[in-house]
Amino acid sequence: MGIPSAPLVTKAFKDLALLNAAKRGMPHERICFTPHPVWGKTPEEVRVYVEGPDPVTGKPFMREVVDALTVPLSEEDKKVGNLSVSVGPATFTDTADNLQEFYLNNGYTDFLPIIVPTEQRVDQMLKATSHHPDDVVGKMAAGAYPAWSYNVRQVAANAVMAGCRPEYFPIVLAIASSGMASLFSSTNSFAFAMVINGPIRDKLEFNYGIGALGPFAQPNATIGRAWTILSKNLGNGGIPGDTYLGSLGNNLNYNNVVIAEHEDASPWVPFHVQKGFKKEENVVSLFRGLGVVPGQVARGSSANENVQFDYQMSDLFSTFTGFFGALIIADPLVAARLKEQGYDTKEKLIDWLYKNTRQTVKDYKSRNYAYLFDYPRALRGDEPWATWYKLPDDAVIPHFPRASDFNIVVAGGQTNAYPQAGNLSYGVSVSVDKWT
Amino acid sequence: MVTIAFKDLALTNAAKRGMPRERICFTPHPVWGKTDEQMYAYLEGNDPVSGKPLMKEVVAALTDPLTAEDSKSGTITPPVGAPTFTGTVDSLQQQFLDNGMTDFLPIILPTREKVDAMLKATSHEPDEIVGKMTPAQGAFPAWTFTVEQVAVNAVMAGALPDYFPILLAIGSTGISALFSSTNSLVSAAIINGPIRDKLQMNYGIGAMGPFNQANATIGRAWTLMSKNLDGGGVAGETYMGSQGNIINYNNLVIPENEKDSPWPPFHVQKGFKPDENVISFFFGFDITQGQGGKGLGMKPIPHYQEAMSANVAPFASLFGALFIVDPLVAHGLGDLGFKTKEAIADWLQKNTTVTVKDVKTMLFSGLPRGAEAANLTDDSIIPKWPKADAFSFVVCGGQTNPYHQLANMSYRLSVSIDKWI
Amino acid sequence: MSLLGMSPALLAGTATGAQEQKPHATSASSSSRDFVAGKITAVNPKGTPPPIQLIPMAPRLDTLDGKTVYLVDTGFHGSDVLLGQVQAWFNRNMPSVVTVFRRKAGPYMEDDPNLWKEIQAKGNAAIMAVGH
Amino acid sequence: MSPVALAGVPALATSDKKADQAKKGAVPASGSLLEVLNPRGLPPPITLVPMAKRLDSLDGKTIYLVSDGFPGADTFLNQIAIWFKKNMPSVTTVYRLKAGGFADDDPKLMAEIKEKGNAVIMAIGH
Repeated sequence: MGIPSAPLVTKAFKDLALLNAAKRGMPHERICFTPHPVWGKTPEEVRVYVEGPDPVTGKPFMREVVDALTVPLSEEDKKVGNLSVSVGPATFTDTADNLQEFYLNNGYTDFLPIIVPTEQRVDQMLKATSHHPDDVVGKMAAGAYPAWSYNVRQVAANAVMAGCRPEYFPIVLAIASSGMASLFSSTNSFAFAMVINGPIRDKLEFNYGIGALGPFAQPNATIGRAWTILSKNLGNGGIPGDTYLGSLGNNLNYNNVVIAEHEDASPWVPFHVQKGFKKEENVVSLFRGLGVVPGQVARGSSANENVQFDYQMSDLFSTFTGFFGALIIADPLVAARLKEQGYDTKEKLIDWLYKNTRQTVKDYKSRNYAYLFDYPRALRGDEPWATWYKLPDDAVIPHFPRASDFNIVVAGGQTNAYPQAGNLSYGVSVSVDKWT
Repeated sequence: MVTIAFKDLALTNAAKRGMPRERICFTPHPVWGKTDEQMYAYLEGNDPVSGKPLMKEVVAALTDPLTAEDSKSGTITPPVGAPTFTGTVDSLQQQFLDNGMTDFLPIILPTREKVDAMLKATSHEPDEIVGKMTPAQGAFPAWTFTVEQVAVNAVMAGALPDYFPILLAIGSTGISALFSSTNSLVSAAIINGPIRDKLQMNYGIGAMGPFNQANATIGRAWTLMSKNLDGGGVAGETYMGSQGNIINYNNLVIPENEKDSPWPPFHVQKGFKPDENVISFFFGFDITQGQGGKGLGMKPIPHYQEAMSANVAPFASLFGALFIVDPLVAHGLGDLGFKTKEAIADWLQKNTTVTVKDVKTMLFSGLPRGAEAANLTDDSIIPKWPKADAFSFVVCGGQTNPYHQLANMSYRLSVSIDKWI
Repeated sequence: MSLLGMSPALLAGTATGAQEQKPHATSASSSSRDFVAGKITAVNPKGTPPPIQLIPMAPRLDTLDGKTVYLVDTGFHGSDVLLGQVQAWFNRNMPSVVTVFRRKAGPYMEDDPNLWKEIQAKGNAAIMAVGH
Repeated sequence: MSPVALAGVPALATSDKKADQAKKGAVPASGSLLEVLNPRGLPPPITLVPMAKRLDSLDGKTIYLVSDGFPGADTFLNQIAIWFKKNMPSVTTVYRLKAGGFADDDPKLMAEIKEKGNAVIMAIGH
């Protein structure tokens, strides 16, 4: 801005704030710290913070704020130029056991065993794509820092580590090319999901039947895991306290939710076709949000012939945040029943869900994410939030801002008519074929 | 008569229970949600497995004379393969994967040397029987397993020898992390006591994520044990969850953040001493995050209790509600007047209500029985759970945000880890 | 950089230039490699971080007396309460300072160019509250 | 059914195509042989149960239709009762819901069937 500024940061974010300032080129930024948290404190409690010392330096907080704006800059503070950052040598040499330990201790892994990415194994992986090992694949910023870039060889090393077979490599490249990380710097513990479509599901023997989301098939397991490992190594993510801040963490971050759509058993158009791809194209679609929950417990699920899957899903979604969308993962039995009920297209079901999943303005405003994300958009005049914030408390509004916040995929082994649903938003679909 | 979805299960189960030639007749799947007319059409049609008229087959099953094979008695012992395998690093990695002995992710190969190092971390003999496990009580016979067999799985998961007593404690309970049901259920383990710090477990930022070797490998070893020690986790046979669950890879391993919690630790609530090392088990439907709920955005103080009550609306009362709360939430609840776990559990039990009409539409929720039930009408409002002990609380997290997560899970039991050192 | 005790390697997110911690023997010839005792060579899985461009800090004011200080709420919970107390502190202790409270429009991760323009035009300094 | 399948081991041989591919792609570093331990537990022996003697005919017999409690089983068995009424009217059908969870035994019901019934049709699945 060119005018002096003083950032006030709560102590929980000390390391983050210092590192972030440094990584963004201002290593001497004058940051003033208050005790953590300020959320949930009364004005009287916060006044004690303001009158008290900075918990990092021990100096009076407000004197520090004034000093930050008025003490003249040193020569160091005024410096311009470039700092280059090292990630170590291109290869490491040691015994297999020592390398296994070395990769783990250096934070290159998810703390589970890897296949050590020897040059030979990486070369095998590289043979599965026509792209040159030095081609730049993309850029990724898993933390709140400038993005890192990476080439085909670097992606291959991560794919080997995750346990991927070379045939899986084009999917991993497609994911990497999206620049979307599966670890995200937020105090929320976000979760990520991918939907796989096209003939590659059968070619690679993805599991979209019994136990589709569980530990029962190599492509589902290793491709999901590769996304997290590459988000750490290529996107600089996943360092707790620095590039990862989720207070509680999320078990889904190990392998991410990998959903190969059961296209043959679905009465509906496959997901990638909805997104404009041809049926025979191989496509990976990425999602982000809070997590996945079972649907068979909600209202409408009762054990009679009138199981109301539409009503059941709507009930489930009432506990979701509308900030993220709703991804329905329907067992083929659920999809077939919904079709019998008259939902012969995904769009018809989405339309019903959008219109019938509703909330009062009062409930909406009491949601944390409404204040955090939607209210500032309303301030800017973005719709529908600007209108929603002008409505009276007892007005009834849709739970999700747009019908396009709903997505539906079909997966499962038809042992029971149960759906799952993710509080997840669609991000992007990427062609896998481009990376073969 | 079995619906075709359970064909493999029914055939192998009959065989495993000693009747390999049982005459099973199959109908199309599902029968749930079909009309009378649709079902009668099934009966008039063919068995989808044999292609023969279904009811003719039913009658024949009851009336065709038995063959000598059908009448056989005696015992057979199912083989589990050689005690050791020999190969190259790559071929063994592949062999374990192809034989269904992994979670389809890379393992540490369990060499004699590595297994012996694991065995040194316990005073128990390698051939001591640790326990019995089955993918589902009643449905499959339980297998037994030794200390050494647990050690082999521990090595495979990437666990360090220091973690081994925890894995033995898990094994001793016989709880499978891959319970077979058409529901895709999940398991959780709460770790308490000084061992959390000794093993440098992560109960701070990212506690439940991929950021710590002990958290990651202990959870993963549980799943490998659940596959290898009881023949579980074979999709379509000993695992029937229609959609599966991603939590089953590493399970929920939650070391409690005892030092930042204003409440007594979980194991102390269960009668253990603070310095004892204890693992406590939960089981049920999945886990979700609570910060999207109503009430958390209230100014200036978040109404944690209202958010929690709203969060559990779609939960099944068959299982309880396990809240994993950041220390900031625990302190925040204290500011709101909920000084103990019991106080918040009590409030939630009284204020989380449903109508009888709604309960009737929920597959895994039940209505009160006995005298209480007599005066209820569809419009009656009742507590979702009849007792406050349905609610459990564990403190975990790095205090970057006052958030909680919640699981539709029930407490099962707590066992001592120290016994297995 | 040294003030913060940060090495460029740390900034890259690696624990340290790890090969310094543990000496690694040079690569053995592939024909003599033995799995248990022998050495193998493995590829570094890290991506390529961009160089960091140093940004000079804006010149400081001689004094805040009579100046206009913008208090910017980034939208995290509690920031408004904190800045309210900062404003109260100025009123009590440095009454000549004019404070202007603004909530940044758009979610916290997005810029608000209109507000930055306003501060540049009308303000002398800014205090931003980040965190909650 | 081979006993191998009973142990839940799909195949203990490594002759399938993936293993061959793995061998081809094996790196020199992993050329030497390694011996590793089997992670499997000890399954109990299976005691063979001889099947009960079959009936000569269902005519005039009583058949218990037993629901294990899964959703849909009751409606389904009702249709079976209707089928017998239409097609084999001399058969008496008796519908019973097994007490307890689906995995639990119901000894009382089993005793009743032994005493009063000639055959059983159980519906499993949903």
